[in-house]
Amino acid sequence: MGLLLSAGISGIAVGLLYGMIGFAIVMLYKSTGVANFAQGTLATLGGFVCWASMTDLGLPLWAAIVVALVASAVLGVAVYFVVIRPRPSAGNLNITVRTLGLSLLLLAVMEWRWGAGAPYRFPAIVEGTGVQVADFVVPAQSLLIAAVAAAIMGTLWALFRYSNVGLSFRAMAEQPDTARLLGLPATRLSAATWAISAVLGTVVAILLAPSSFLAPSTMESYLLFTFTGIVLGGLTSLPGALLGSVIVGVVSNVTIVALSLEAGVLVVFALLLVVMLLRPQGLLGRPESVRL
Amino acid sequence: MQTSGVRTRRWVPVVAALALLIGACGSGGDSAGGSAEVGVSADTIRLAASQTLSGPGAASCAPSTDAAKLWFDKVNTDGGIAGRKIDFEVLDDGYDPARALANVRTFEKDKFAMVGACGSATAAAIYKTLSQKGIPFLFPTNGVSEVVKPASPGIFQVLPLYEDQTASMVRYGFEKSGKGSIFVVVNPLGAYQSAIDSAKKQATDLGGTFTNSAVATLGTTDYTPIALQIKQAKPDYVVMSMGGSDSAKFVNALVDQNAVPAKAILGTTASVAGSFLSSYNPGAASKIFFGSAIQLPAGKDADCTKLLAGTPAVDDPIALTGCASARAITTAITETKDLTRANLMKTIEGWQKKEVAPGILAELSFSSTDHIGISSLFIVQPQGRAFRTIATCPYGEDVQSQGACTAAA
Amino acid sequence: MIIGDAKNRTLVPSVAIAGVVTVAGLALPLDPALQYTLIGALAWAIAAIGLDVLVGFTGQVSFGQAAFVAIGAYATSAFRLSMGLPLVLAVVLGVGVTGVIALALGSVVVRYRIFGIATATLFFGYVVVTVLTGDTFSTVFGGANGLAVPEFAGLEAGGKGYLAVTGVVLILVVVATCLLNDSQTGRAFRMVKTNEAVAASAGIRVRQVKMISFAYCCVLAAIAGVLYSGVVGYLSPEGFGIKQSVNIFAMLVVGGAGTVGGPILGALLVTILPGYLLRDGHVSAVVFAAVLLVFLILLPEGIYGLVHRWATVLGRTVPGLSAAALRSRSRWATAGRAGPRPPAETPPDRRSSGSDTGGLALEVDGLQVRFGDFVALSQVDVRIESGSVHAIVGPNGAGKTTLLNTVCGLYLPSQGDIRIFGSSIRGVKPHRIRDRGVVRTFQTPAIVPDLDVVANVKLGLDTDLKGSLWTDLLGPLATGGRERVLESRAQWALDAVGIAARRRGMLARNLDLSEQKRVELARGLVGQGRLLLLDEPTAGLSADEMQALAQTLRQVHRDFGLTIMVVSHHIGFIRDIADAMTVLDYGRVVGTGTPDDVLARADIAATFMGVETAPLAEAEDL
Amino acid sequence: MTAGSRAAASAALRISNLRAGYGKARVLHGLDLAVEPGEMVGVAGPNGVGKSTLLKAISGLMPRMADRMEFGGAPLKQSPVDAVVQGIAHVPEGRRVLADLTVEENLRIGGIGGRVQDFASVRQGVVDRFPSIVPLLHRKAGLLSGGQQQLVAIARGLVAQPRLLMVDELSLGLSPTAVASISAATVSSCRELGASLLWVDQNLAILGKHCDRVILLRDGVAVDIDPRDTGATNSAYF
Repeated sequence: MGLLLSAGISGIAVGLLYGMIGFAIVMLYKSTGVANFAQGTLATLGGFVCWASMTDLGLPLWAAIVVALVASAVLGVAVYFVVIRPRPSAGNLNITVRTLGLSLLLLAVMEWRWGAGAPYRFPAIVEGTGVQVADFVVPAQSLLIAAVAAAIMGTLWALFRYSNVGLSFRAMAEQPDTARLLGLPATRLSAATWAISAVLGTVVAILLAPSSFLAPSTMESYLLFTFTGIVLGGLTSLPGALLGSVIVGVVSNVTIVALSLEAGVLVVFALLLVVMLLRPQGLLGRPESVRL
Repeated sequence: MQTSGVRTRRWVPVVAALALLIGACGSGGDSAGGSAEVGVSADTIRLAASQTLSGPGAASCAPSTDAAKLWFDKVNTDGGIAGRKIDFEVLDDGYDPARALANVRTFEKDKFAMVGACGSATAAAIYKTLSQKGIPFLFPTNGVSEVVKPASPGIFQVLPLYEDQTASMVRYGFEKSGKGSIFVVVNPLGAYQSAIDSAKKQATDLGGTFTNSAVATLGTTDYTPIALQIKQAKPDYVVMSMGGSDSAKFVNALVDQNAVPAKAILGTTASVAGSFLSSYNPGAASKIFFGSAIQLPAGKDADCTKLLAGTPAVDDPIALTGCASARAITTAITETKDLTRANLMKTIEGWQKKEVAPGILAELSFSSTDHIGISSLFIVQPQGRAFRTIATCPYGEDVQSQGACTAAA
Repeated sequence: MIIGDAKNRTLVPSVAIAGVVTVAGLALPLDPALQYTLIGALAWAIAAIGLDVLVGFTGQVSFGQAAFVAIGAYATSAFRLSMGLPLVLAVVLGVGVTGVIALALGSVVVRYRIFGIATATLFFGYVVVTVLTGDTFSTVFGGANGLAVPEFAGLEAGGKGYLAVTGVVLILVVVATCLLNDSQTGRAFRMVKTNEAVAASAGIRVRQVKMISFAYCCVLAAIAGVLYSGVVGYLSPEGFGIKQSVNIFAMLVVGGAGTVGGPILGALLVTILPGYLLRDGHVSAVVFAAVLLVFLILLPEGIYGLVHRWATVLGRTVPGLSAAALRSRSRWATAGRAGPRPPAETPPDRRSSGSDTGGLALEVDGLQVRFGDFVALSQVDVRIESGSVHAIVGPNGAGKTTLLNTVCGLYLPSQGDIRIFGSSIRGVKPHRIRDRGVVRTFQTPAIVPDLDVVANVKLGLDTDLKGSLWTDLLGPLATGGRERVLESRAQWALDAVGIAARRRGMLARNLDLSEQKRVELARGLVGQGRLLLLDEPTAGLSADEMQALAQTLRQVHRDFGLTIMVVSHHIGFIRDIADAMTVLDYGRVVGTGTPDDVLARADIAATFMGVETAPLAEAEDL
Repeated sequence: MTAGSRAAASAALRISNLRAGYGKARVLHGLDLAVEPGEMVGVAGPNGVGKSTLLKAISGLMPRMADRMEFGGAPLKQSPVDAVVQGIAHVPEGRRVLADLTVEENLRIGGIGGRVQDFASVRQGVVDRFPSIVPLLHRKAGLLSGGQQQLVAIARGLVAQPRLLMVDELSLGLSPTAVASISAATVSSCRELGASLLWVDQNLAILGKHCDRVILLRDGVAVDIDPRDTGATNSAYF
């Protein structure tokens, strides 16, 4: 029992990471209608920029983090203008596949540039033994992850709730045409959404890299579970993405410990199918009104 | 119908363009060697490898063929082998057996021999084709027993199988720290189920116990769940057969969760890689023992050490292995009088306690029935950012015949 | 004969592409490695065509196509190796198993739009690779080390014989897919892609159609898997991961989605370029991703569309080519004319009961419809006499369209009941309601833009789609009779709404608005509709067009005794055709009766005519 | 009155030969229109004649071509963002309030895009002018009645401090009392702010009552009619 409890707690720690990536994906999906399959590689690239700033430029960790965050914001904007914005009439499916293509391109570039030495050991932002909960030692890095996740989600929530920018995002998500009519700069807002989600991704990569190491494909398996968490949570719900992701993390880790790694994958997939079948709108989503 | 003209017109140019495309591709391909043996001409010997150059495995695999290339270049600058230069082509297979097989099909018409590279799955996929066509496949890193047991014509390897290694490591651990319980963790490298079974058999044969095992895909990001299982099971030994960075992640998770076993962490040659050293948490170093095909640090005077000096690869066990294997290949070619594939195989089968890369590889012995060359396994331990050899254990096909290990000086 | 009669847009060029590639591969002395790669490309092309049926034709998505290729390949090999079954039986069983798994997964994922289907299929791909790699089935599937596949009946893996077999299978797949595309099932695919809600109310079983499409996609994947396993001779989970699924997706994007020949061209490029021409892994990965992005962003029509565009330009400038095209055109045109010409006037069968007069066509009782907290309709009662024309009027947002949507089953009422010709539609799905004779048009014409006019009208006849997939695959040989009936009825309906014969072969997107509205009406008339729901048929029409429409409606109403429920803003139009009208405001009925009586009411006149009088009884005080 | 009322100086709108439509279907073919500073102009016409298209073309929400299109002497760009900055506020047909946002948030949104310097005082000015909005400020806009939503939509347009307010179908779906009170409040607000009003409606009578000038759209071109004569014209097109 203690073992499963520990597994559950470790699952929450992983689930928070999924949740943070999920936040970025849901935010983009809500305000621009694009399911961003490049979120993982964008994040990894941010991690590599940070790493390269330390090793190639000799910057200290904190400065490298700043460089990486700024660089990913710029990259996010560039992605929006180069990959996403042209030919909006091509349709959602086309644009969704563009994100997959972008993901392949970034992955190929990272393999080329950094693949040879990968994976790289990334310095932990905090050192220390962590805290014992039940049989599980919560490493200091995981505590940091939880704190950062709480801070980011709190900030985003406040941003959406109180700031004019957040208000504009919500208006754009709800009625893009009306938002344009009211003089809200849709292009700039979309670019900003991409910047924010790229920065969020980089934050996750930097938090994750010390334990999972940094390699071009580091985020791939995370992304799959993140998308699953989002579907479980209800596609357009930010709290839903968090809830779904934590559920995925816990279910997966508990099953791995109780049965096997293989079973962990199968049980999460079964969970996905069951939720899709019984509650198509997800746990916190709104049901669709049209039935077919 | 009204618009059918537009509809039917479109296919004419499509087909024309297509015919041109196929024609252009097709004209590229015919060249036949004019010499007695495929891939050998008066001035050239063509060798090739199918290697994992892309994907998650690339980082740990590529250095072996890179180092081999360096060695062949050196041989060429020194005048080649009996006036023949070595032409070495490496194609990427992305650790995909099907692609490896496709590469072999491009090689089969004009390459003399295949140089071994990373990967049990790829080796298992291609060895039959190579064997049937009589193409030598020299020193792959392979853990699938059917590739070499029983010996297939032309397929030679230096490294012992993982299933033999796990058994040897259990034996070494029990010899050093006394018998106890073991927990086995493997990535799907080679016949991983056999690796678990043979560790289990060895442990029980020697009076120890087997608690459990776990299988984790290569590249697993989070080893915490397995560390928790081990923490619960409290084994004396953890036996692992895992890739370099996976070993590091796993060891780190054990340290983080206070789950390091009481006696030792025992690993196979797969863990002996630069990617382990760059990423492991040294907190557990004193309890880690890996089997290694090569002596570490490598002898200062060894050819390969000198060749790789000044490059990052000099500390990389995989690069050293690659260079040493290439050196063994050029040795074999040099020793073969009339250079045909069959004669090359005979040369290698004739090696007994052969020093091919002194200071790096132990002596190699082959015969017509035994195509695994190594005669002893080095036991290495990580120290900071390097490995150090702490013992040498005799190794033979028959586990029971293996003698006691001797500590290094 | 089949080709000429089917007047199929894609069959000839697509078969030509597959044929030329196969023949060129057989005739040219190819480098063994290229030949080997080419066979692989032809096998992948089959998987790509399957995916294109799902993506390009039906508008769905799957990021797990490689997993189905793997299932087909592994299942077939396992049947041969573990159970010792003969090749043919193993292939049949292997493909069948894949189909069953596809139906099981499909039944869940088709409920979803892009995001959900993409996630579930992506995850499914991961699950398949995990299971194949894992130790649970490693004795059957070989685990991570893979499985050696025995030779296929003495065919050398990379030889010409194998190339010929693969080419022939590809050509068969191309023919079947083109025939399917041009059949009633194929038309249903297109309609689902255009608009699912519209498709449902036109009587199409949307989920079933999506499942058929998904299963077809996966079965082709399985066939590709069988061929691929033979040429490679070795299976390992590594080669069927998410990356390969994306590769297959890239084949149809680069080749041209929504065509049959395109994916073949795409498969050749995607397989041969990185696999043979650019051998450096890093370079080819970067080039591949860049090519994919360039096509997605700049050339979404793919190579096929691009070549077609060039061909059109070229055809105008090069006289010889256009003369050749002209010749071929006249030939096809003759072939078309030679075919059996349907009788011009074949009205659809009427029900044995004859026209609907007497009794109630529609009874709406105490209907309430809510969307979350918003009450769109409340306490709505409507009675429509059989054979009458009943207008629903009211300001924007009054709930008129919601009422139509609820009657045709797209929305579920939260309270109340709706009875159509006496029987309740509670819990009845939209396509079943269509089967009871409820036919619907939409505010913006819900036509399928990339089908021609006649094909659009044929979609209205979708009452016996069930079980037709097999016959549809065989084409006119099996469905010729039915197609002739469809054709004649469609022509009749187009006559009825007055679409000129010369406009009927055009793609529906090229018609003007009033024609599109009439095509939609024809689609409604062509089935055995008894209750016609028209949503703003007059919006955007000129006065003349409106009069013409009114006349058409009066005529079909008279000829067939249809009951019509029409939503319109145009009071003049309504006065012209309606026997009765119901006025909605704020989701409630504020008046009902004959148009003259209702419009004479001062309060209602105020709402619609802007005459200020006493406020409505239920008017809000802001 | 309050600070909100002084800022806006009105400006003239000059349009000649305006052509616009949806895809192939052209709705406006060469329309000329002028709105003088401070003028209240009504535009009437049956459904589908291009009234909404006219407003969307002016605010740049749909593609259009014109020989001349100026506001306050400066050319109008094809962008709603610029139109708002130049001082044109567009209250779309069907209100289009942001249903998930509160009324207060809807008002704030109205102030983001425009040329507002001191949002707080502008907002206060608008709220003062529409006292019935005060009790609704913290309710979700989607849950309000149609009349209340129309009020919010117009208030949202006014907080952008427009020099020209464009209202599409103010009376649509509203009870006569609601129409009367909202119309009066809208027109008086515009007069106090010094903004011009371009008001499109099917309800010719209400336009005639409140506007300085009424234009009838027919077949995509404009015909001036006498606002006092609207009753007679009414039946002509119904």
